[in-house]
Formats: sequence, structure tokens, C-alpha cells
Amino acid sequence: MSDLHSPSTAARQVTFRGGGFAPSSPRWIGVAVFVVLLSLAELGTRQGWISPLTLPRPSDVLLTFQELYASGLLWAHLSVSLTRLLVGAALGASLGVATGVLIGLFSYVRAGLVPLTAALFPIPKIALLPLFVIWFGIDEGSKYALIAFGTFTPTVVATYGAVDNVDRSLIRMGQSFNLSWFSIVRKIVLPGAMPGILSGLRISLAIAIILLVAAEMLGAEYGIGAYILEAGSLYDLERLFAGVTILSLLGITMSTIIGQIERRVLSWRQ
Amino acid sequence: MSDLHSPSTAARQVTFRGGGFAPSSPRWIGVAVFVVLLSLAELGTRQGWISPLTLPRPSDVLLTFQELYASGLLWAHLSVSLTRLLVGAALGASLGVATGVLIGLFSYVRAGLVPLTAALFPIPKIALLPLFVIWFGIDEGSKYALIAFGTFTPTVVATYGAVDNVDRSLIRMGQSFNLSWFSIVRKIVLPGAMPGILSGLRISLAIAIILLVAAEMLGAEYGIGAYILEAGSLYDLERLFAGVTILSLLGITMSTIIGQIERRVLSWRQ
Amino acid sequence: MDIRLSGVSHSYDNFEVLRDISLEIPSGRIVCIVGPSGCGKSTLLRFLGGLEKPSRGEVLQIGAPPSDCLNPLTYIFQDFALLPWRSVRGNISLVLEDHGIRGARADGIIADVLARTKLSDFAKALPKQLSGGMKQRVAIARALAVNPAVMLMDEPLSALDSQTRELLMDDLVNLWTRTPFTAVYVTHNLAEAVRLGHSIVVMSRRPGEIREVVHLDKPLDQRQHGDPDLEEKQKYLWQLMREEARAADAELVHV
Amino acid sequence: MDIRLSGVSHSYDNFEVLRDISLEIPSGRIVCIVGPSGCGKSTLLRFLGGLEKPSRGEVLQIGAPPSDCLNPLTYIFQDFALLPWRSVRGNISLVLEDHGIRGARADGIIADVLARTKLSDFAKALPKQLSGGMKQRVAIARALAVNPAVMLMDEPLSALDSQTRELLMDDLVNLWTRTPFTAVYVTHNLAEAVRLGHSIVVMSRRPGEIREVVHLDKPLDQRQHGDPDLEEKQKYLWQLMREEARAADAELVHV
Amino acid sequence: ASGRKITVGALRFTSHSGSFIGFERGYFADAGLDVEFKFFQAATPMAVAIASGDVDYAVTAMSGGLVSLADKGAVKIIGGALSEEAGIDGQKYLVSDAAYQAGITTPAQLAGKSYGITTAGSSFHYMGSKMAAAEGIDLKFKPLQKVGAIIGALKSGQIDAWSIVPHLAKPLAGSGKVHIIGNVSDYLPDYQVTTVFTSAKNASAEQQMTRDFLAGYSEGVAEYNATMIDKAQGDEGVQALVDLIHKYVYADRPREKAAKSIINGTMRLNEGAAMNTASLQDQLNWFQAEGLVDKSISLETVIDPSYVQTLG
Ligand SMILES: Nc1ncnc2c1ncn2[C@@H]1O[C@H](COP(=O)(O)OP(=O)(O)OP(=O)(O)O)[C@@H](O)[C@H]1O
Ligand SMILES: Nc1ncnc2c1ncn2[C@@H]1O[C@H](COP(=O)(O)OP(=O)(O)OP(=O)(O)O)[C@@H](O)[C@H]1O
Ligand SMILES: [Mg+2]
Ligand SMILES: [Mg+2]
Repeated sequence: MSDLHSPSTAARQVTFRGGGFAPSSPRWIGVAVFVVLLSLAELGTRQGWISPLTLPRPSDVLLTFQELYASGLLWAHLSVSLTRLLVGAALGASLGVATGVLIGLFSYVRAGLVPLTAALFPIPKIALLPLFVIWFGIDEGSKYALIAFGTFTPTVVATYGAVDNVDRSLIRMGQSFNLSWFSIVRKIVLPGAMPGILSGLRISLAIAIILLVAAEMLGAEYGIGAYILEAGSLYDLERLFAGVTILSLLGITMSTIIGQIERRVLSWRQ
Repeated sequence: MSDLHSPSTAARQVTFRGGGFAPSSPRWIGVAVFVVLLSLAELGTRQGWISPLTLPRPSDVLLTFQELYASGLLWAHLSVSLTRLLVGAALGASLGVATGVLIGLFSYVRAGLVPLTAALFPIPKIALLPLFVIWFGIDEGSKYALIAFGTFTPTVVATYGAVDNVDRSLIRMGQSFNLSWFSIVRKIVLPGAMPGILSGLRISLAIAIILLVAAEMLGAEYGIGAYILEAGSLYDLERLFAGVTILSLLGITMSTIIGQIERRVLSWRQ
Repeated sequence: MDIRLSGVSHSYDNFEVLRDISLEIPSGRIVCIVGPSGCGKSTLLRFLGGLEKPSRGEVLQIGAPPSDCLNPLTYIFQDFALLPWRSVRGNISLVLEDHGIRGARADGIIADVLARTKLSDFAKALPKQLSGGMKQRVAIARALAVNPAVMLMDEPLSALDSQTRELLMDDLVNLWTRTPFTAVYVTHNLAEAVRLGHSIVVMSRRPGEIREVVHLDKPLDQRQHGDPDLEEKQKYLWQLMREEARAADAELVHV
Repeated sequence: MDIRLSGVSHSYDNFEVLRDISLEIPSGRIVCIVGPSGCGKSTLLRFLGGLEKPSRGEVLQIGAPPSDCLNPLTYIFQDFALLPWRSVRGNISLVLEDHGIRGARADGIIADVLARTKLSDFAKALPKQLSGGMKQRVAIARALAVNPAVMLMDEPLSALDSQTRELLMDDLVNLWTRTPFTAVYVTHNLAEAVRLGHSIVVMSRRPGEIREVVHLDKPLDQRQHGDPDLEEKQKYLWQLMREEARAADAELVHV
Repeated sequence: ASGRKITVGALRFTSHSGSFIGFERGYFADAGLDVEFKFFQAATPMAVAIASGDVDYAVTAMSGGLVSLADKGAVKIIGGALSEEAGIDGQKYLVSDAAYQAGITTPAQLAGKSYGITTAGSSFHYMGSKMAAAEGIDLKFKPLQKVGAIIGALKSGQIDAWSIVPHLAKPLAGSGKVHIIGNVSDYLPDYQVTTVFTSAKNASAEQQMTRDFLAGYSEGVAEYNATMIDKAQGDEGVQALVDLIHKYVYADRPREKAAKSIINGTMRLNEGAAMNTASLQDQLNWFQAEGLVDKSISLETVIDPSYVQTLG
């Protein structure tokens, strides 16, 4: 049967109908989109069909950015903001992971804390600004607290979801080999929850960056958030956009770093 | 072999080592936690070991709430806020779902828009308030736009993730039966992405509620956000907490409604 | 309608999967393909169904399919590929809708294929309510609904437990005996191959080449569980494959 | 060490799963349990391993396990249950660590069990790099590492393709022939049961009861693929089960 | 008491020059205080920071929030800072270009128009409301939270009117997008715009420190008034003081641009931190009439008049 017969009259190729539904993403298009958008904005503001009230000229934003860099203030702003971000997010995320794991493991903790987290989640942190001053003072404390509070709830939700999703059959395996409770948590539950925790952290860190502005409403002299707020209150669009661009870059950097960590720590994934 | 021999000397029960790692959550504990926390706050503010600057007395908050209700203003605030929430979130979510589906289906859209969304995500919406005034005015337009903008990015990310996760073998099945591209999208891709889209909507709606306060910074006379902001600027903690409680309840209601929709629409899930 | 593969080779990037496969699938017969894991059986089947294109060689269909045939080349997948959000009925009507078959005409076809697969009572059930064997019978019913010229089956029974597998094999033999169909049946299971195949193509391990084609002349409905001559063939096939299988199983998966 | 089930019954809420099971598992023998889907085989095995408690009846272990036995009742799971983030070596050392076995002593045990399962070259590989058959051999190696008195196997081969299954059955027979172990082996596959079982327990469909216990006296290492007397037994078992299996397969799953 | 550490809250406005001069010229040091500044973006957080004890003294408008905090026994107003004074360039009423083109050239013509404020109970709200009452017209108040948002809304014609300090009003009017149509001092002649305040604890238990602070502050104010308004040292003196203030206000703008704004922003600060209790009483009455603060609050709860001279 594997030998070929003489070709019969009505032979035709089987039509191809597969393929598709697997979008790839060549890098250059992303770059091109940014270039096109920025050029449009530049052209529009130069030729006047975009009013200077609506959008600053991209080249002016770049200039502002260079001035900021040259004045040395960029680093002054960035360093305090980064410190706030790191301390606040580290605090919120580590407490969040710990709480999430406890919720994932203990019925009573779950029953008590899940409704509380659900109630805390939709509270806008900026509404509580005046209280944060009273609770944590106007120094770094209140800024750390605000960012920590904002990252805490999403981290908790992501973490206990991740613990819930750890393959129960692996846990049964651990029990069937008489592993201690603590061994099971340390060697099976935590590593198994790691992918979920890391992807939760992606969201938490984006929220932390967003909250930077709210945190720096509280008596901050330096910081990207304070810089943006001041630019906003003076309706200085160039500086506003320069600040926003910095936050945006910060967000992309954070997300890239987590991607790297995932690639390294979760190399065992299929 | 199924007959029983006479019991030998060293017979003992096999030790039980399974169970655990399946936390349940009895409702009453959640309620109890709230009751205990509120009682503590009440006791503390009454006895003076919590200063009135730190926390309002829960009973006073309740009283404020009742006054608000009796004055008929509760409904005035709530109705405008709900309208803003619904219009803004509906706009942002529907655009977000549409964009997300396009990103999930087309390489060029994906390559162009994914980096753009990643860049937009960490931009704090409150930083852009002055611009929203120019772009969308100070009437309802800017409030809708702010909420829509805030719900857009997380919805996009959730949606294209959901489309990516649609079982490719179902799509191959559709192709193998010669279904048209449009049929495959409508009958396989969209229903398959629904669970992911709905759970993304959960987060988007929470964010919409959080942004209500930011949106109502812009020339709103009525609205829960405006109410909270006024209370904050007058340092009127009772009203501040009454407003925050309303937002919190709103968040829980939203999440319950989505849970109901999920139960109904996704009843086909295992 | 026959199908002919001539000189088909394929590589993914530089990873050679199939090498120079030539094969004819004659109308009205079941051709089984066996071979060790990763030798390219599924890939070959995707070429036959037009879901993928080989790097080299041709896949030809010879002669026209019958006129009442909606989808000449129709798959039955290992994982059933049922839409979990549609009922049994909805899963079958899915493949009719695109041909404009709705209403009474669709009802007629659906009732017929459900009866042939003994599923008439379960038209309204959702996939999650069905056992594995029933799910695969729904997939078979769906394939029958489009009246295929050739059925392409990729390990259709391997997700089932062995008892259900036995039952479904009986069902397939019954279906074929009543109205013979053409099928390419990929399997790992030599017992299935000798039970269902008119000819059995044995492939070497990757890069897959055809090692031997074994013919079985005994009519399908006379083949029995534990027939000595079938056992003989099966033993022979197992000898052909044993070393290949052991080597394939001891290879690290390329990731 | 023997194990005895006496009068075991079980219900989940009001859903009766097992009814009055009494059974003895003698030391050094392999007891196979076969039965239709959902008849409670896995549940029964969980009782034997102490992972769950029956509503009624007793599960007793008679006599002390050997002193060098770290985990008397040890499972081998259908889905392998390997930690994907640990290498082959790490997956085995996992079950030794809790007994304080580390360093050279652990290395010795791991090298021994890897050699017995022919995995010595793959100690550093991650599960994702292994084929299904290798994964299950790692799971067997892990079970051997704790020197179990009884091995509890829940369809250990059913996630594998049939060629790999054949190979692993040979491996299991070799392992047992060299050092006989006690095992309870749950399967859907009658061919596996007649190949590996010293006795075969046939269960009825849910609520599971013991229908018959079939004994096979032929030594394991003399059993061959396609032995006529084994075929005979298998045919007999299939007759016992055919109707039950068909009925079980046509039931809607309770969700 | 020498070298006592205190924290002073400030906004980067010229109206806080009294504190800046007091620090730079060493008047606080002379009074035995070691001052550290804390800068804020808005008045309410500063008031809250006083209440929480993070800041000892600060200068800001008597907002509704300040009154609430005073009512909670947390803060006290102890002196006056900026005030309107006839004959000196003070706060201005502004209208958008669109409204101006439509013929609105005096505040009286604003009937039914929209008026930008930051929040209910802010000084903007008070100025608009008092003007409307005087003219017998109705205004639609738009709370926009941030000065920047108000400027954007006014420039793009989405609100019709606003009032603001001269150093912001003048450059805005210069752009042609906004027009000045009146002076606040015409309606509120002795308006006590901003006040000096501290925590209730400082006011009652740290009397010496409070007096020391006010002494240093008053010297700063005196120098500011003498140099900037009365031109006692001529133009040279003005330039020297502008250099000093530029360290704190518009620090990131070039000297020339900043100087213009600083000079434009000159308004008289109360000598000796004297406070106009009549104006404060009027503001309190207005808050109560608007239902923004509790009706039972009396002026005595809010102010501590024992430190400075009271006017009015
Ligand atoms: N899209 C793809 N890209 C790259 N490699 C692929 C792709 N599809 C399959 N392969 C590789 O090609 C080889 C053959 O795959 P195929 O699925 O055809 O084998 P198979 O014979 O069906 O194996 P199995 O018996 O395990 O189903 C495998 O090594 C597989 O990893
Ligand atoms: N934890 C549980 N709660 C409720 N019902 C359960 C639970 N575990 C199993 N069941 C039910 O008990 C019955 C027996 O389950 P079990 O897994 O023991 O069957 P089985 O014989 O191993 O089936 P299979 O051959 O499909 O593996 C099934 O109907 C199952 O749905
Ligand atoms: Mg395959
Ligand atoms: Mg089972």
C-alpha cells in the first residue's frame, strides 16, 4: 500500500485549513506604534491642530526631561520614590503573602479574613489620606503605609488563590509519605503557589506605582509623585508628561524584572 | 481471600494521615470578626483610649448614615455615582473586551497594542486630572472618561489572557469541520474566553469603584466620591467613614453580582 | 475518495519529524498507524486533514467525495474536543450550522446520529455530565453528522479506561459493518490496531519512517477478543516495535 | 505485614459508594482490584493507605512492618505526583528528608533505587524533561526508596500509552521477581490484572461490593503476553464485567 | 530656651515669606528656636499634620477642615498672616475669555454662572459666596480639588469665574485666556485670608515656645512688609529679598521668571501677626450658615487671642 499507483484523473491537493489563532508579536511593530503616535503629537502641536492646552509637544517633554536630568533633580526625585516604592511594596507584599498563605491553610483565618479583605479592597486609598497623616505621621511612615496598604489586599487575594490552586494530589502524595505538616507547607504548598504569587505581584507592583502619587500628596518635597502633583497644580503639561513617562517606564521595568524572576525561579514549568 | 481469618495478635488500625489543606469558611466567623472589630472601636472611642482624631465612633458613623438616609441625600449621592460607575465601567469594559479580543486574534494588533497597554497601566489616573478637564470637560464626560480609562487597561489584559487560554484543540476542531473564521470566533473563542473575561471584570469593577473618588474630584456636587472628598477636606471623620462604608458595600455588592452571573452563565464549568 | 501521501517529509525548524512517507488510503478501509511516542503520527494525521502543511511532498485526494458529504475529511480527537458550554445536541448542530442546516433538517440528522451512537436519551446533557466513553461517542456522532468521506482518528480511545475502550471498539466495528467508512486510525495500542485495521502501518521512531505495512484480511466482525491469529499478529508487531518503544521512552523530552 | 479490611462501607453524604467490603491482603503477593468506573476502587485504596476513614468497618494492619521500612503503606499514583520543581533526585530525597536521611546515606539509597528503575542517567533531569514512562518509573523509585511493606497502586499505568505500559509491566514483574513485595493494584485493564495479580478482586458497580475473587497460580515471570490460559481468565473476567461496565458508562455523572 | 527644635509647615507660596525670612535672617535662631520646614502640597494635610503633632506651627487659611479640627480640640488659631487691605493689590476675581467676550466685565454680571472652587469650605468658596451675597446673585460652585484643575477649566472656558492671589491672576490675565474683573478687597475689605495656627497643646502648654515663634515670625513679616511693600530699602532691597524667597518659591524656575511672580504676589502680611477677629467671626458664621461645620462652635473654640493683638 505504501507503493504509489499511477495517478488517477481527479487527484488534487488536500486544502489547507489550519493555522491562525496564534498571534505572534514582532517587536518592531510596538516600537513603530510609539514612534507614529509621538510623531503625530509632535506634528499636531507644531502645526497647531492640537492646542497646547490639550497636549504638550513631545520634544518639549523630552527637553524638560533633559533639564530635569541635567539639574540632578531626576535622581533626587527618583531615589526617594524608589525607596518609598520598595519599602512600601515589600511591606505590603510580604504581609500580603503571609496573610494569603494563612488564609489558604486555616479555616478560621479564611473565614475571618476573606470578608475583611473583600471589604477593604474597594476602599480608595486617597479617601483615607487625612487619616493616614494622623495614623502614621507626615514623614515617610505614612507614605510607606499607604503603598503597603494598597499592595496588601491584591497580594492577599492572589496568594490565597494560588494556595487554593496547588495541586491537591501533590499534597496527598506528601501525606501518603508521612511528611510533616510543616514539610508539606514548605516543600509542596509554597513552591506550588509560587507562580500564582508572582503573577499577583505583577498587579500589586503596578498598583504600588499608581499609589506613589497619592502617597506623595502627603507632605513630600521630592519624589516623582510630588513632581507630578506640582506640575499638575501649575498646569505645566511638559513636566506633567515627563513625570508620567517616568512612572510608565518604572512600571515597564518592574514588569520586566518580574518576568526575569519568573523565568529563573519558575524554569521548572512546562 | 475475602473470608476473615482468626485475628492475629498484632492487629491494629491503619493510622489516619489524610485530611486538612481544605479550609472551609463558616459564615458566622466573618460576621463575628466585623462585630468584634466594631465593638472594639466603639469601646475605645467611648473610653478614650482611641482619640477622636484617629477613628470616629462607629455608632456616630451609623447615626450619620441614618441622617444621610433620612435627608434623602443618600439616594441623590448614590444615584449619580451609580450612573457614573455604570456608564464609565460599561464604556471601559466593553472597549477593553473588544480590544482584548482583537489583541488575542491578530498579530499586528497584539504587537502594536500590548506594549501600549503595558505603558498605560502604571499611569496613575489622578495625575492626569487636570488634563481630563481639558479633554473631556468638567461635566459628566470627564467622570465617565476617567472611570472608563481606569477599567480599560485591566480589562484588556484580562481579556487577551483569556483568549490566549482558550483551548487550542477546540479551535483546531472548529477548523477541521471547516467552520468559518467568524463562526470559530463567535462560537468557540468568545464563549471559551468568558470565564477569564468575567474574572477580569471583577478586578476592573473594583478599580472603577476606587476611581469614583478620583472622578468626582472634578466638579462634582453630588456623588459618594464628592461626599467623601468634602468630608475629608472638612476633616469630618463620621461622614468620611460613612462614605467609605458605602463604597465598601458597593464593592461587595458588585462582586456578589458577578458571582451570580458567573454561576448562571458559566454553569457548564466542571 | 482515496487519499495518497507521496514523499512527505517534515521538520519543525531544524527538528526532523517525518522522513519520506508515501502511503495510500483506499476507500472503505481502516488504516491503522502505530509507532513509538513522538514519531510523528499526529503530525501525519494533521497533514491528511489539511490542518498543517508538510515541508516536502504532497497530500492528494483522488476522486470526488460523495455529494452528500459536508466535510470530506473529518477528525475525531483523543480529547473529544467537545464545547463544554453546549449540550450534546448543540455540539452536533455546531458543525451543521455553518452549512446552513438548521431546524427540522438538522433535527433529523442529529436524531439519526444520536441513535447510531446510542445517545438518544442524552441530547440535552452537558459534556460535564457525561462519562468519558459517552463523550467520545458524542464526538463520533458529531463526525457522522457531516457524513465524512474519510474519518481521521487520533488515538480516539486512549483517554478512556480499558473497559470503556473495549465497549467503544465493539461500537466502531458495528458502525463500520453497517456502513463501511474510510478511516485513518492512529493508535499506540496494538490490540486496537489488530482489532480495527485492514492494514497496519508501523512507523520507526523519530524521524518517522514507514517500517512495514501489515495486512489483515479477516473481516472486522469476525475478529474476537483473544483470537489466536490476531494474537500472533499482535506479537509480531510488538517484536517490531519493542526496541523502538524502549528507546523512545528513554529519551529526554526536548523543551 | 498483612492488611485486612473487615466490613468496610462508605457513603459521601447520602451517596453510597462502598458496601460491606471484607478482604485480606497477604504479605508478598499482588492483589489486583478491577471494577467499573466509579465503583469505589480509589476510595478503597485511600482507606488502605489511611488517607481517608470509612464510615463503617475497620482497616487493620496485622503484624509489624520490617524494621528498615520508613513508610509501611506507600502509594504510587496514576498521575505520578512528582514535584515539577524538583529534579528526579530531589523528588526522591523529598521522602527521605523527613526521616532525617541526608548526605551519603540518602545518596546511597537514591543511587540504588535509580539503578533498579534504570534511571541512573537521569538523576538531574526535571519532570518536564521526562516521558510519561520515565515519570512513572521515578514515582516507583521514590516508593522503593522508603522500603514499603505494602505498595498501593492506583492505576499506575493508565496515564501511559500502551507500548510504555507493556514495558513498565515487564519492569514491575522484574522488580517483584527479584524481591517480592506486597501490593494492592487498582486497574481498569484486565490484561494488566491477569499479568500482575496473584489474585484479582472483581467489584460490582456503585455501590461497590466484591463480586468475585479470581486466583491465578502461574508465577509472574512465566506469564507471557498472549498466554492462552491468561487469555482464558481475561475473557472470563470480561464476561463478569461487561454488563456492569456498559451500565456504568451510560450513567450521567453526578455533579 | 535656646536651640529648641520645632517644625514649621509651609506651602511654597509667597504668603509664607514671613517664615522663610524669619529662618534665613536668623530671627528664629535669635528667639532661641531651631526651625525645620516641612513642605506641603495643600492646606488640609498641613492642618492634619498640626493635629497629629508632626508639625508645630503653620500658616494657612481658616478652612472648614481647620474649624473641625479645632472643634475636636486639636488646633488653635493664634495669629493672622495674609490679609486684604484697601489700596494694596490683593486677590482678584477672574473670568474666562468666553465669559468676558459674552460681556461679563464686573462680578455683578456673574448671575447663574459657574464658579471654580477647590472644595466646599475652602477660601475660594468663601470669596465667591460673599461676593454673590453682596451682589444678590446666584453662583454655581464647581469643586475641582486642585488649583491646576481650576486653571485648566477656566482657560478652556468650562467654568466662568474664579478668584485667586495676584501673582497667579496677573500672568493668567496676561495670556489673554482669562480676564480680571474685580478685587476681592472690594467685597471683603479686611479679609483675614490666612492665619497662623498651632496645636491646642502648644497653645496652652508651650506658651514660651509659641511666643518665641511668633516673635521670630513677626520680625520676618516686618522685614517683608517694609522691604516689599513700603520699599524701605528701595529696589535693591526688593531684589535681595526676592533672592531669598526664590530659594523656597519657584525654586526650579529661572531667577528672572520667578522674580516677576514673586513681586506680583506681594500682599501685606499682618504686622506682629495681629489677627482680625471680626473677619474670622464672619468666616465662621458663613461656615455655619452653609452647614459645613457644627452650629455650636464658637470663635473661642477656634482661636486663642492671648498671643497677639486683635483687630476689628
Ligand atoms: N508545532 C510543533 N512545533 C515543534 N515541534 C513539534 C510540533 N508539533 C509536534 N512537534 C514535535 O514533533 C514530534 C512528533 O510529534 P507528534 O505529535 O506528531 O508525535 P506522535 O507520534 O503523535 O506522538 P504521540 O504518540 O506522543 O502522540 C514530537 O517530537 C513533537 O515534540
Ligand atoms: N470526596 C468525594 N466526595 C463526594 N463524592 C466522591 C468523593 N470522592 C469520590 N466520590 C464519588 O465516589 C464514587 C467512587 O469514586 P472512586 O474515585 O473511588 O471510584 P473509582 O472506582 O476509583 O473510579 P475510576 O475507575 O473512575 O477511578 C464516584 O461516584 C465519585 O464521584
Ligand atoms: Mg500524537
Ligand atoms: Mg479511581
